[in-house]
Amino acid sequence: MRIRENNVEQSDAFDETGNRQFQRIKQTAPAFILTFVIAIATWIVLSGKFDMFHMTLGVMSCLIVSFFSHNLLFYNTDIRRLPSAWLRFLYFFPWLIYQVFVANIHVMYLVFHPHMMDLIDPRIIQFKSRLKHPMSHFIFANSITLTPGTVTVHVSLLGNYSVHAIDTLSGEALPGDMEEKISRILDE
Amino acid sequence: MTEHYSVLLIIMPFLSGLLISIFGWYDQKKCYAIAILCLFLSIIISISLLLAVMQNGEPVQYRIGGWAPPWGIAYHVDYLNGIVLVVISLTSFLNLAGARKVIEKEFSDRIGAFYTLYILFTTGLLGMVVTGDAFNLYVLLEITSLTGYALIGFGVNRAPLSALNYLLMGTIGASFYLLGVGYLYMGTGSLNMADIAHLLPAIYHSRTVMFAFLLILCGLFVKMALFPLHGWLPNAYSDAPSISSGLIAPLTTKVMVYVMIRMVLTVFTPAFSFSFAALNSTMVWVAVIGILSGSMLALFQTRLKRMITYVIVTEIGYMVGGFWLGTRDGMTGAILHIVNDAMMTLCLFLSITLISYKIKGDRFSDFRGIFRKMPVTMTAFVVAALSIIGVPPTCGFFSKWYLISGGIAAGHYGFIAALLFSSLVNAVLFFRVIEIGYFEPFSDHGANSGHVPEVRMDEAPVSMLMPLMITAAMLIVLGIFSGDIVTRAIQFAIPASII
Amino acid sequence: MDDMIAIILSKYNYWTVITLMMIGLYAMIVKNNLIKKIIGMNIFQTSIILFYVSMGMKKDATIPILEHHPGMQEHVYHAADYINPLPHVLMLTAIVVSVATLGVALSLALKVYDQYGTLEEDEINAKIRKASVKS
Amino acid sequence: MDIVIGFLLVCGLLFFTGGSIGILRFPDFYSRLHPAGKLDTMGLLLSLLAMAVYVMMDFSIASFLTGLKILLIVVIVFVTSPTATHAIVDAGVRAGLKPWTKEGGGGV
Amino acid sequence: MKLIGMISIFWLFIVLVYGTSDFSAWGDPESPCNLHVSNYYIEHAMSDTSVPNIVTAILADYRGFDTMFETAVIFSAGIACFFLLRRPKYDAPEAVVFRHIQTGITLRIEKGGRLPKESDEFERIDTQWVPYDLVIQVTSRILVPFIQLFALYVVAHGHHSPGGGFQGGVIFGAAIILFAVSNTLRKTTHRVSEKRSAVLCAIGVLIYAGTGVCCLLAGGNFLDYSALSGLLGVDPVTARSHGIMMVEMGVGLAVTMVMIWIYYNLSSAGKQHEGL
Amino acid sequence: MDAFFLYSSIYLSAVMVLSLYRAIFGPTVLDRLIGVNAIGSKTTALLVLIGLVYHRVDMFVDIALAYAMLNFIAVLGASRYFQKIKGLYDEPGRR
Amino acid sequence: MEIIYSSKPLLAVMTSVFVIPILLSCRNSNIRETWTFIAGFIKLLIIVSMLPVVLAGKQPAITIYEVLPGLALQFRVDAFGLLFAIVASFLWIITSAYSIGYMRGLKEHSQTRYFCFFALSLSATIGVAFSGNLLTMYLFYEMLSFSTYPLVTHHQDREARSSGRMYLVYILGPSIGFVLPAMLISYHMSGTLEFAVQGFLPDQGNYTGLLVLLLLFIFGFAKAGIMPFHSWLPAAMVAPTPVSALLHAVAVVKVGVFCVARVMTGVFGTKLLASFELNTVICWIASITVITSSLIALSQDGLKRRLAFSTIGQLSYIVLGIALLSRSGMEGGMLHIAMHAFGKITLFFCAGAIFVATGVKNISEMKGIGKRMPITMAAFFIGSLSVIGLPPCGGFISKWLLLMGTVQAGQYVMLAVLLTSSLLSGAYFLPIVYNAFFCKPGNNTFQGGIQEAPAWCVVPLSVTAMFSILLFFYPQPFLQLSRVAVDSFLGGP
Amino acid sequence: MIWQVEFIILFLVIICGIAALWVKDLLSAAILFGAYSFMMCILWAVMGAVDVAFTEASVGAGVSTIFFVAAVFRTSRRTKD
Repeated sequence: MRIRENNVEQSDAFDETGNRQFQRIKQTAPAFILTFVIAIATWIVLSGKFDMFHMTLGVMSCLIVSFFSHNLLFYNTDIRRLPSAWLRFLYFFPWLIYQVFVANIHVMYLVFHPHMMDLIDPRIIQFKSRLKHPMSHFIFANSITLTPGTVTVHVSLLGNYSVHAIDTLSGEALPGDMEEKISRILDE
Repeated sequence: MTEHYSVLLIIMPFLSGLLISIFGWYDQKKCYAIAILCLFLSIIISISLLLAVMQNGEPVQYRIGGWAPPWGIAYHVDYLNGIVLVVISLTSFLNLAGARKVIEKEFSDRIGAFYTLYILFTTGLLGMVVTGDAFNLYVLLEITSLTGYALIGFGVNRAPLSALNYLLMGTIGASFYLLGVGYLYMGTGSLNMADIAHLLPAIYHSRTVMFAFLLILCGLFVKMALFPLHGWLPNAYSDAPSISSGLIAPLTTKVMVYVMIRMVLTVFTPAFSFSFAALNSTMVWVAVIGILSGSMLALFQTRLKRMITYVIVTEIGYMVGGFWLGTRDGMTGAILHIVNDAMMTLCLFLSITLISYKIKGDRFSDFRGIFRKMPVTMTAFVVAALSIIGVPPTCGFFSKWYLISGGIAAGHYGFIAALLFSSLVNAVLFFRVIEIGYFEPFSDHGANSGHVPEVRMDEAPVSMLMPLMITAAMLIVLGIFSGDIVTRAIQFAIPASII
Repeated sequence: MDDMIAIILSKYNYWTVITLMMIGLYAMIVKNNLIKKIIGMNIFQTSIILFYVSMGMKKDATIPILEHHPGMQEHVYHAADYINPLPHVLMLTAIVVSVATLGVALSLALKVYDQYGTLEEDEINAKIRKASVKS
Repeated sequence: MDIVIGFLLVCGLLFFTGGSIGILRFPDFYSRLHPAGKLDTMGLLLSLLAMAVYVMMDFSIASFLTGLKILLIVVIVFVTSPTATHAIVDAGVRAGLKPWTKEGGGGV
Repeated sequence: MKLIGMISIFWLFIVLVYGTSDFSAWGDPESPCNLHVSNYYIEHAMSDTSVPNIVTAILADYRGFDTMFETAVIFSAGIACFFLLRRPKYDAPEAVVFRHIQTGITLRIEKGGRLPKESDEFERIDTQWVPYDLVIQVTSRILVPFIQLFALYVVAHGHHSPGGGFQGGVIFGAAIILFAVSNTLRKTTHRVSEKRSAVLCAIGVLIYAGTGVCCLLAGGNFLDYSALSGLLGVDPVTARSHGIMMVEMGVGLAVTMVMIWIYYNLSSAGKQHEGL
Repeated sequence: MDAFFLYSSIYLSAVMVLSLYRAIFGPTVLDRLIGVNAIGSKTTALLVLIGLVYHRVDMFVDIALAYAMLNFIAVLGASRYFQKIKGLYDEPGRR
Repeated sequence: MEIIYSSKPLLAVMTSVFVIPILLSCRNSNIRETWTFIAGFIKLLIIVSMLPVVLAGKQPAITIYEVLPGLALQFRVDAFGLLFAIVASFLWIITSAYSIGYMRGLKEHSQTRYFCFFALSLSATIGVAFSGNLLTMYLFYEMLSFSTYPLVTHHQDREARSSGRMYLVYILGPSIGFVLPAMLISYHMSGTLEFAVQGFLPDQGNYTGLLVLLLLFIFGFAKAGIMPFHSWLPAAMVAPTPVSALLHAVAVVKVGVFCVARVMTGVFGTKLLASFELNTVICWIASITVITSSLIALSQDGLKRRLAFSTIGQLSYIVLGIALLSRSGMEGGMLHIAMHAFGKITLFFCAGAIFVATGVKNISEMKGIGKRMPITMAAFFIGSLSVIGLPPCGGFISKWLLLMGTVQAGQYVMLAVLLTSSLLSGAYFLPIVYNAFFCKPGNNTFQGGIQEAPAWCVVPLSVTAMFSILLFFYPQPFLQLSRVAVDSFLGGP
Repeated sequence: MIWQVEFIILFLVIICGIAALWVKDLLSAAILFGAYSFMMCILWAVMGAVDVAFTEASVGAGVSTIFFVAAVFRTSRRTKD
């Protein structure tokens, strides 16, 4: 089963010198620890058992997860700025929920309206956002999907959005208020 | 360690299969050594198990996990499966022993995977035979099947398609078996074979038991390719790589026949199977039809491997029919034929492996002058052919002897006629091949001076010839010692209630 | 009439099992497309799983995880309170087997497609016939 | 408290119903995504919230954690659902589905 | 064919329905299958193994042998897929396409050109153009660790709640498959290479079988975990519980890796070059 | 409260029929995908409801959680198909 | 009947098997053939050494191995078997000599294979002769069938192929289809297969069942050439002449007849046959074969074919003689095995010699050949006299006894049949001799000096011719053996 | 056990199964087969077989659908029946 890899071979960590490895550890350590903390918190919620045996298992599991995916959860992220970003996100969240609720009422209204076909006027609108960070793009796109009458169709790397709007009214509001708030979260 | 033999028999190949799959990624050379070593050990273990059974006169029991049988899974080795165990490990070993070069040629980039599949296949078969738990049997059956599909699917031509068909049919069969076990469980609440047999007499009249019986038989028939359900077999076996079909063809169907015997004799007990369900004569007639049509279909084939697959279908008819005759001789014949047929088929497929190592194609016309090219191989082939035809002193004769005498005892002359007919057809079939190999290329001119263009002798390497010759010799040795096999082992495998 | 209803109510589960089984079997026998056959195979296997699970069903019983409180070690468990766990165990195995079979079946189907460029059985057979005529 | 739970659950079911009917009624694939993406998420949110509250009512650590777990489902759904919607709509665009418009008709 | 199929199926249906007539009613607690063996399990599982989840107790202990072979089945499925599909030698692609992630510019490098190192800046993309979908990638990045954690939780808590090695393993595998689906197969194989997955799944099964062999060596029967009590320094019942845990871990590892392995081979038709 | 949960679960499973209609008769594959996604979210709720009816919700929550996660993966995988293969209907000649 | 343990029968059977590896490994043809001779002589010596023992009324026997419970591979030498074995092994040596001449003369291919299978079939023949039970007999019978197949098809051309096919179908078909079930049925009826003096079948039984069983046996041993199953014999004439001599005069056909006779005496027993009058049925079948085959022989032009049909008729004499169940008849039948063997082998040798020397196969082309090959044709004359049954040849004695037997049994129809057939055989043999010596060849083919076949050919045929005459004057060993055998079969003098 | 729910789901399961086989597009068939698995999962949860339901949820909803899609992706979506 000796498989000849046709892929472009990557130079793995093996041929790096010890020093560079140390550098790498230093770079990844905060992400690792943070992932571990989050994982432990989640574990406690999931597990609900606090005896020695299960906690040991939990720590082991969390180590495995952090080992495997510390560079997934925090990718290209400045970790020092994270806590404040989360706080601001918490501030943003109720507003989002409210928007979602409004959006749902709106769609419910459409759904149960006997002359629904007259009310809707679907179209795809496009605009450019000034957001930069992938995370904020992600939050923005998902928020658009959840809020009134709009679904994100595509987000390009440079911030070009195309959005499907169910009627003209909901499309007009974009990018608008929400972009402001999101950019404030991640401090851009 | 001796008391753990029955479980070691399964665990040792299993572990070595896993080890092979790991070694396959690092050092391919070790794979063959491990595989052959573990198969050899399993021969030793299975023989010593059989001897232990013979010495003690009672089954060897083993409790896995230390749980008593109805709660846990128990292993159970008695005369019947002792014999089959030896056959399986021997066949598997002989087939692999000389095949290293073929394997390296055919599976050059996946040798480790091949050996792993091979060993796991054998493990599954051994486990199926040795287990005393109806559901455990299903799991092991699936291991066997899955590895078998893979081994077949890597063949030539339409092998993937055949393997897929086999997979579908095999799944139907296994699922029917599973459903039947479910019915049994519903009726009795147990999965252990002995326990079921103990609980069953109280509910013989129930339709649930009857349907369980029918479903299990149905599933097994699909798996063993009894005639109307044989559709998957010829394609699958003939398209498979010859080394795989050399493993699968001798063993799968025979082990399924064993499972049928085990189910009917041990689980449902003869009392139910032969008098309550009263399927005997129906089953024998089905077998008769199977024998006849298998032989007829074999006549129309123009490829050797395909022809042999139909012969296998016929042989299944022998065993099923002989078993369902319900007489002692018939059952003896069926069980003896499991042993003999495995060896015969192995010998045929081994010689085909050797032939295909040297000659491309397996149409009859490709075999011209093969007697001069590979005399030793063809001698073994002829021995196997004679054995399948049923010529003494090869082993095929003796099982046929018992089968026919079972038929006489049961007064079932249709079965006898079918057996004889198929023997004749087998003679025609094999002599057709032998004729081509022997006569052609023949010279039409100068009949007496007989100048046959000389074909250079070109035998397969000795390492491959050795197992073949051992197998061919086994055919004769088994034949001569079949009396011993019957008196020392098989007759104890059949319950005393059957006359 | 009441008897009929009683019978239906006590057996409808099994009848569904048989219906599903027949659907799967029909697909495996009749359908022309290999992937469809594989789907049929999976339906067939699930129906058997359903059979086992409904077999182990008990009225007024709870799931087979013991209500276990660390304080009371010497609690006696009544079998009637818990659904029969054995069929579940068996069916876990069966599901695993079915997913394994699915994997192998799909890879075989891939190989077939690689060879013939189609998944329809009749087209494949036609191609095989054409190839055998040619040679 | 029961009333609150009941109300939340009924609301959730209502949203679910709306989602299902919306999927049926809307004219094309893109507009169907609106109820599917929003109403189902909302329905799930509300009904799971109701259940979480119900579970947390007789308070113990175990039940509290169970409630949290239910809420964890909500969180996960909140992350995945818009993404799934987005993925589907993206697939639709790439597959070449023309959106239905009032003027041009079109769509499927 | 259709008609014949329909008729025979219908006939079989009638026969099988007739066969159900002797069944005990659905949900009947007094039916034979609910009385004989299973009652023993329900009543003794706790005292025998101290595992409240009876299903886990039966699965890994009473019928642990079944489960070992169940793992073997899934392992052999992985091997079978590899054996059937893997095509290590295929024609090298004409050109290799790279994308500069920040700008989205694609670079096409013909045969023989110098390849940039794959990094945060450059990403190799498939011959068929793969969109860089920001939303999906970020979601998967967020989700994958949690799914993995959940999978491990499921493995670890098989004793007390539904789940166990197999379910956890599948979920863990699914997490990695999610990563592969949202990113590229190539990126995934850099994290979990094929060789690693193959070897690990064999090791997973070996853990299971090895536990059994340990029991054998410790003087008990095969898979009789209580024989390990001396080794672990606990009483036999707890030893059984720990034995079950070990076994579940083995199953989890094996199943995870097999799922990944099968996915690799299926989604790339054995080339493991570009996936779904 | 039990009865309430029971009826809610019955209602929810009835509502599923509507989504199933879209899943079966949806003109395009993506419509089916929407339908199945909707079924998935309802199933998640239904599982927890069943847990409540059984009074063992802590056991069922795990399933629901796993369900929510894996449903996403399935939908993502199915939609991923279209990101690589263009065209709503089958494109010949791809291996 | 005293049974003594002796390993001689086994040795006799195995001698030629042991020699096969030596033959296979020998590259030099002289060494190879020397080994053949040595083996043949050793075998003959072993067999002859049992003669006094058997004549003293003892039976050397050996049980090799019990293959099935109650059924052993077993050898037992009785007078009948020994008679046959002596004839076979003796003639074998001569045939070997002849075949050396023949094969070398024609420069045949694959001579090693030829000698190997030659030896193998000799073993099988002796095995049949010495077998102590039906199973052993069946085993060696089948072994003989398969080992003669390569001999029959030695030429490997299309004709050989088709006749080889025919040979197999006719031999193998009935043996599997008829003998095997018959054997099993009789095993089921009596629980043993060991030949007994008065048969091992139980005395009671219904007529139809026994008749069917008997017919199964008789037609099953198709090597005996009873009429519907005779066609393989003429077809097998494509074989090299030594082989056909062996096939048609000694081994194969005689094995068939021997088996039939064994079945009649050892399985059924004379009493059972007589009590159900089953022998009459056989008599009729045999007599039909006798007459028909003689008539067919008249119309054949190919010399070997004519000989073949003659053989079919002569074989039925033996069956007929034994089926008469009268003392002289049985003696005559048994003796005829030997007498006919010597006569017929001479004839075949002559045919082969003619072919080697001149390449002629048909009788019509043989006019005047006597002048050119006097020794051969003289031997031919002696041989035909023996086969017709005229003095001073061995054939006369056996035929005389046969005629006596019919009178003793009161079967006058059979007497007529025998006489008619003798006349007919005179009619198809004597013209050949007449033509050979007294006619002028049509187109001057055989003018010129004497050109006999090589000495390796001529010497054996003269030896057999001499023996034919010698047996008229000194039939003692065979006559005594047949007397002993008949004594035991009929239960004392 | 909640037989009312179960009754409805059994019905849906059959419909899903038939639909998965009836639909003339393999990708749709794969998706509908996913739906079939969802239904089965509920069914088992309703019947109290939590472990089986869990397994089905993880296998049927996640892995096996992905496998199907991958297989369809590597072959073709076309089907005649």
